[in-house]
Amino acid sequence: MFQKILIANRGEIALRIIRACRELGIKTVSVHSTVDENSPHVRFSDESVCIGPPESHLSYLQIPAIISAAEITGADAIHPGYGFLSENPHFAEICHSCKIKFIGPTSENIRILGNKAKAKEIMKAAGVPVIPGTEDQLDSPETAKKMAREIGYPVIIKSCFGGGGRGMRIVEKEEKIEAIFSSLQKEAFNSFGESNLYIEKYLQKPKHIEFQILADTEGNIIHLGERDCSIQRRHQKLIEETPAAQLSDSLRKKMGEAAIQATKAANYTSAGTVEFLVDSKGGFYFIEVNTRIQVEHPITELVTGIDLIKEQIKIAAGHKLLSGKDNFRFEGHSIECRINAEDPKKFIPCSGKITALNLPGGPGVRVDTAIYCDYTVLPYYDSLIAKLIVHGKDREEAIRKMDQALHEFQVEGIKTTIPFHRKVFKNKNFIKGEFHTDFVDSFLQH
Amino acid sequence: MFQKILIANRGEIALRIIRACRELGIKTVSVHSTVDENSPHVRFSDESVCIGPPESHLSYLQIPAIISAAEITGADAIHPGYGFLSENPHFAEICHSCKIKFIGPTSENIRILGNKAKAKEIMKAAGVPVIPGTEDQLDSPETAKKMAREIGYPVIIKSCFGGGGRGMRIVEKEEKIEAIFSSLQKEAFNSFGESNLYIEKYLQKPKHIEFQILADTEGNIIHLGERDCSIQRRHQKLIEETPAAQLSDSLRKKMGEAAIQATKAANYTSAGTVEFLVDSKGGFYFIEVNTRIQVEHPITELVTGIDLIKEQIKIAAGHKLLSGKDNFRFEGHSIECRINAEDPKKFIPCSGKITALNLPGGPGVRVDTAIYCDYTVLPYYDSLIAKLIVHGKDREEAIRKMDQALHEFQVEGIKTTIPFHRKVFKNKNFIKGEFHTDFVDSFLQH
Amino acid sequence: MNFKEIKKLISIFEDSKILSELEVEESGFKVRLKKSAHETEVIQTTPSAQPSSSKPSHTAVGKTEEAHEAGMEGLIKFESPIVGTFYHAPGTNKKPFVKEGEIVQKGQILCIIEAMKIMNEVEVDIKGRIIRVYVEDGTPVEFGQPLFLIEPL
Amino acid sequence: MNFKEIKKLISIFEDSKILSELEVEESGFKVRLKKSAHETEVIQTTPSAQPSSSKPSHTAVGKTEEAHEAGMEGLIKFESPIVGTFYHAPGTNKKPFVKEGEIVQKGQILCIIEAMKIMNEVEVDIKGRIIRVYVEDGTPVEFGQPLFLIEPL
Repeated sequence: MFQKILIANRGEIALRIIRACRELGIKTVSVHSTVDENSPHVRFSDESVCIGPPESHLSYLQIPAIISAAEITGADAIHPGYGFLSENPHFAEICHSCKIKFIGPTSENIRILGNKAKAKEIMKAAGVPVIPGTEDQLDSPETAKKMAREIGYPVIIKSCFGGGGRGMRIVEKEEKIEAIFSSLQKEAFNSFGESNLYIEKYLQKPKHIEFQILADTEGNIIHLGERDCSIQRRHQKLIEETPAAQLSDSLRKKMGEAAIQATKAANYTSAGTVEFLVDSKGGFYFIEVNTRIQVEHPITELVTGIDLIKEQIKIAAGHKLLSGKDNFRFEGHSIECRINAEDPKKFIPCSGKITALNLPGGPGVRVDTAIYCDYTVLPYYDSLIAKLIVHGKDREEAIRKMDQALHEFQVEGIKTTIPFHRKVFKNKNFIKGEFHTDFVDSFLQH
Repeated sequence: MFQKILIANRGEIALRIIRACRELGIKTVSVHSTVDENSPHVRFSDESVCIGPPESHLSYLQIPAIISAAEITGADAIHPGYGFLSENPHFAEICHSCKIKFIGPTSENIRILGNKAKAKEIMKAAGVPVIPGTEDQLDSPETAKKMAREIGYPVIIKSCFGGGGRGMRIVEKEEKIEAIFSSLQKEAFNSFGESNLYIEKYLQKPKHIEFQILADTEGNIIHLGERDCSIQRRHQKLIEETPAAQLSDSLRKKMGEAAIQATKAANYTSAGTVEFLVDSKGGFYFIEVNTRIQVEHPITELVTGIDLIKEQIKIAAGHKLLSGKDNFRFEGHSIECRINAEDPKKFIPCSGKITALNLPGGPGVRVDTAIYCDYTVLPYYDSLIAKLIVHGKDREEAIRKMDQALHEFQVEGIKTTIPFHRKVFKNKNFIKGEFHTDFVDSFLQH
Repeated sequence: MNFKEIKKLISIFEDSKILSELEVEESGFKVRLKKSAHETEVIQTTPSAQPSSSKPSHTAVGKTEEAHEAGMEGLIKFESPIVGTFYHAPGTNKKPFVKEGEIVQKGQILCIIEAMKIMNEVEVDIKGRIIRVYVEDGTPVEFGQPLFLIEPL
Repeated sequence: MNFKEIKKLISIFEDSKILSELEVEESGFKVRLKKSAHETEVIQTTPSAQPSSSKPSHTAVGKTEEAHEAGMEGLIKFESPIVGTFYHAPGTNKKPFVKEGEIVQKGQILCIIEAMKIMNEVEVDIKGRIIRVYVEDGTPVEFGQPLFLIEPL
């Protein structure tokens, strides 16, 4: 097992990883920018290294600074968390060449699965259903038009290197292809340094369902059930739950098998997520593999009883997955709300000092956060300030628990998305489990 | 099911009951003294009634004010929590005569089991092992001496109406009986209005182990496993865990059966606790039945998956116990630390304003509390400000989780028992599970 | 004196309504704090004179509290001594115990509060004029809830 | 009182709506803070005023920060621009790049910081005298850690 892990992240996920390391008896090194000097991830780690100024690209994204920090502290592994460098194949490669274990998949895994078109190709070859669309990159708006005619409108054009809702656009009519194509190309180049695009059928009213995968280096693969992430705004997930509300057992079984098939086809190791869209007729289509721990991993932990971060670390250390007492089960229902420091109507990030705070608690309530009263939410980083996760006997109990926990969750001094969540948990369609990826857009209009 | 429950309590347990009611779809009425006007239990209940000035005996112990509050708000049941009126048979009786359901056992149950000598008599008759001692009240120091000679020193002399460590004294030698007898008689009269005493064999190095019982009105009784409450100071529990660290499965089984036997013998309904002392030779002796929900109930909840407060409410409403989906299991290990606003060395209660607060969180960590940053701990009430509860796969993981959670739990402005707990969780004997009720005394001396 | 202590000193100084300057000197160590003229003025305005001599003591059953709202100087709020249901008259269709404008004597019954089926007569402990009745007949009242506004005479 | 504490003190002073002056003196060390009448000019700064024209801009590789400790007026702290291991000399048994008391020219190499097996030469961006070397040869340094105290010339 590792002696000392450097955590190349901040906020709640850094704290989450510190907690897992502590339980495993592993020392922790946190890294921080100058403004994060007094943050919880710094306070609660065994050592800490300042790696740069506030701006992410000069600190948390600064590969040499992070590798150096690992070297001067003698860390033998790096956990990247999510975001920042977690899906950067170059970083994984450098870690490897510096003989520091990158806790995640291989750089090859990240590189191939990070290319959406390439990933789709692999899955198609492995017999995993994919959304009809181009296998190759689009070379021109003309090819896009030709493909769109074959597939049928609406279609969606995406950047090969996009993700998290960025670098994609829905096209309803042929006459709009030209303009969207070129603007998307520019946007993709500016955001990801690559302008490659591809096209797909756009599914209407789909559910976004992902499967949590664990794969060890010995080739053992299991899935720990699905997560319904359909409650999203501009492709940013806001609420996740497991099990999915309206998914038949037979479809769940088929999709779980496809997820394992996908993992095998990609020769993947570590914790990962296979994402699907499910249409109203029970058709399901592979979208992508997320090669990192997900923000929403806690709901799977509560339902299965598995600590995913610990499992991820153990797999990286060469352990067989779920060795020892780590049996899993599927028990009850779990839901997560992402509490963002954002205006609850327009979702504009908002920074500032938290002047009053009441965190919810009690049975079946878990809060993953690195905020406290008097903490200042900084404008440099992600707006996620807390994850509120509940676990109940069934979906109804989980919803009531979340409703109460949201009621108790009080933050003053900054705007948060709590009022948005409170409304969702009183919405009839949500309560009935009748929702698709368009839920938030139509919900916000009313 | 009840429409509206009045909660005759304050602090974390009042909030705990509100949470359970919310999940059951029951409206809540809180009661509060003038100084508790802005407390969480008031903020998070549906209605609230001010029942008196700060002093408990003029507010939270004021039966007419509480009954009146239930009447003017139309509450059809009262949950007494723990402490205050929870074990007052007179209060349970008045509730009954006012046609308000008292959520707990019958007043008869409380009255009989509240009399320690009487309870022992019943248990002895039912074949539940009891500690050798008097069956009747002691009439004089002479009888005490005679009994002590029969039983063998050391003995313990207790008030029939004492509890929670008050009204009891260990006697090592015959020549001390006289003085202790009369001082205890006075003390008992001043504290409980009754001076009746009884005598028992004093067990050396015993473990204090209690069983959680649920009994419905149809005569169904189950136990939900034991809790080891041996870590106590002056008979005040500080740390509790389940399962007990060094209890053989065969002894556990025998004790569980005895607990059910005891419950049956007392004709008991509702949630309750049967307490035993276990000596080093595996002998176990009934001490008492606690006729209320216990402070330490959450550890049983985490291990069994049962919401004890909800179960208690449902039983009071006449439901069959564990109806519906409420199956239970015994999974993992759970520990609770009572965080008191007390000096961690001398355990002197300390009131004041909390100027900074960081609550622990993450997987397997539960915090039951009604404090927040800027909350003022009042001198009028119990010093318990939070319960920190963890759940791990096994005892080792639970200990590591608690160690980390205590590390994260930061309170400024007042003294708390957190430093005491942090030391206990680094103590070798505690970690090995080798401790008895004398642990804290000898631990504090070093 | 360490940094924390200086911080505390500042907060004590800020909170003080009386101090305008503060200086601490101790074996070569010195702290001096001064408030701005404007701020000191604001603080000095608050203790505007109010006749504290008119404060009544608590009644046997009822509780009176000085009224602090604007235009209510010198008036007394008579608060409910118990939780229950407020009755303004001894029975339905009966005349109320007191009306607004009426002068009441010390020991006179102002209302009944029913608690646990018992009718509790509530007496006033001062002589005064009833300025306002806050609560309607038959409404529930909590402990300390204002029932009457009284001008002491 | 160290630099961090002075910074905190200033921020407390700035945030306070009440304080107009603050003075801390400790064994020959003194901080005096005063708010201007208009409140636009925030701090009237520490004892002997210092020519702000002498403040250097950031170097290409290094970063300099005005020293605020007592007796360090006008001095500059040269901070580490990167995380890594500090080397005071180009190799073992070699002469150090600079010694205390030495005058350095703009662009001169002060030290090497090794990061990811790469030796990064760190240049100074001002002319000045090395007053102090804070870090020992071969020790790890983090971003922003003071390496040298320099008197600008």
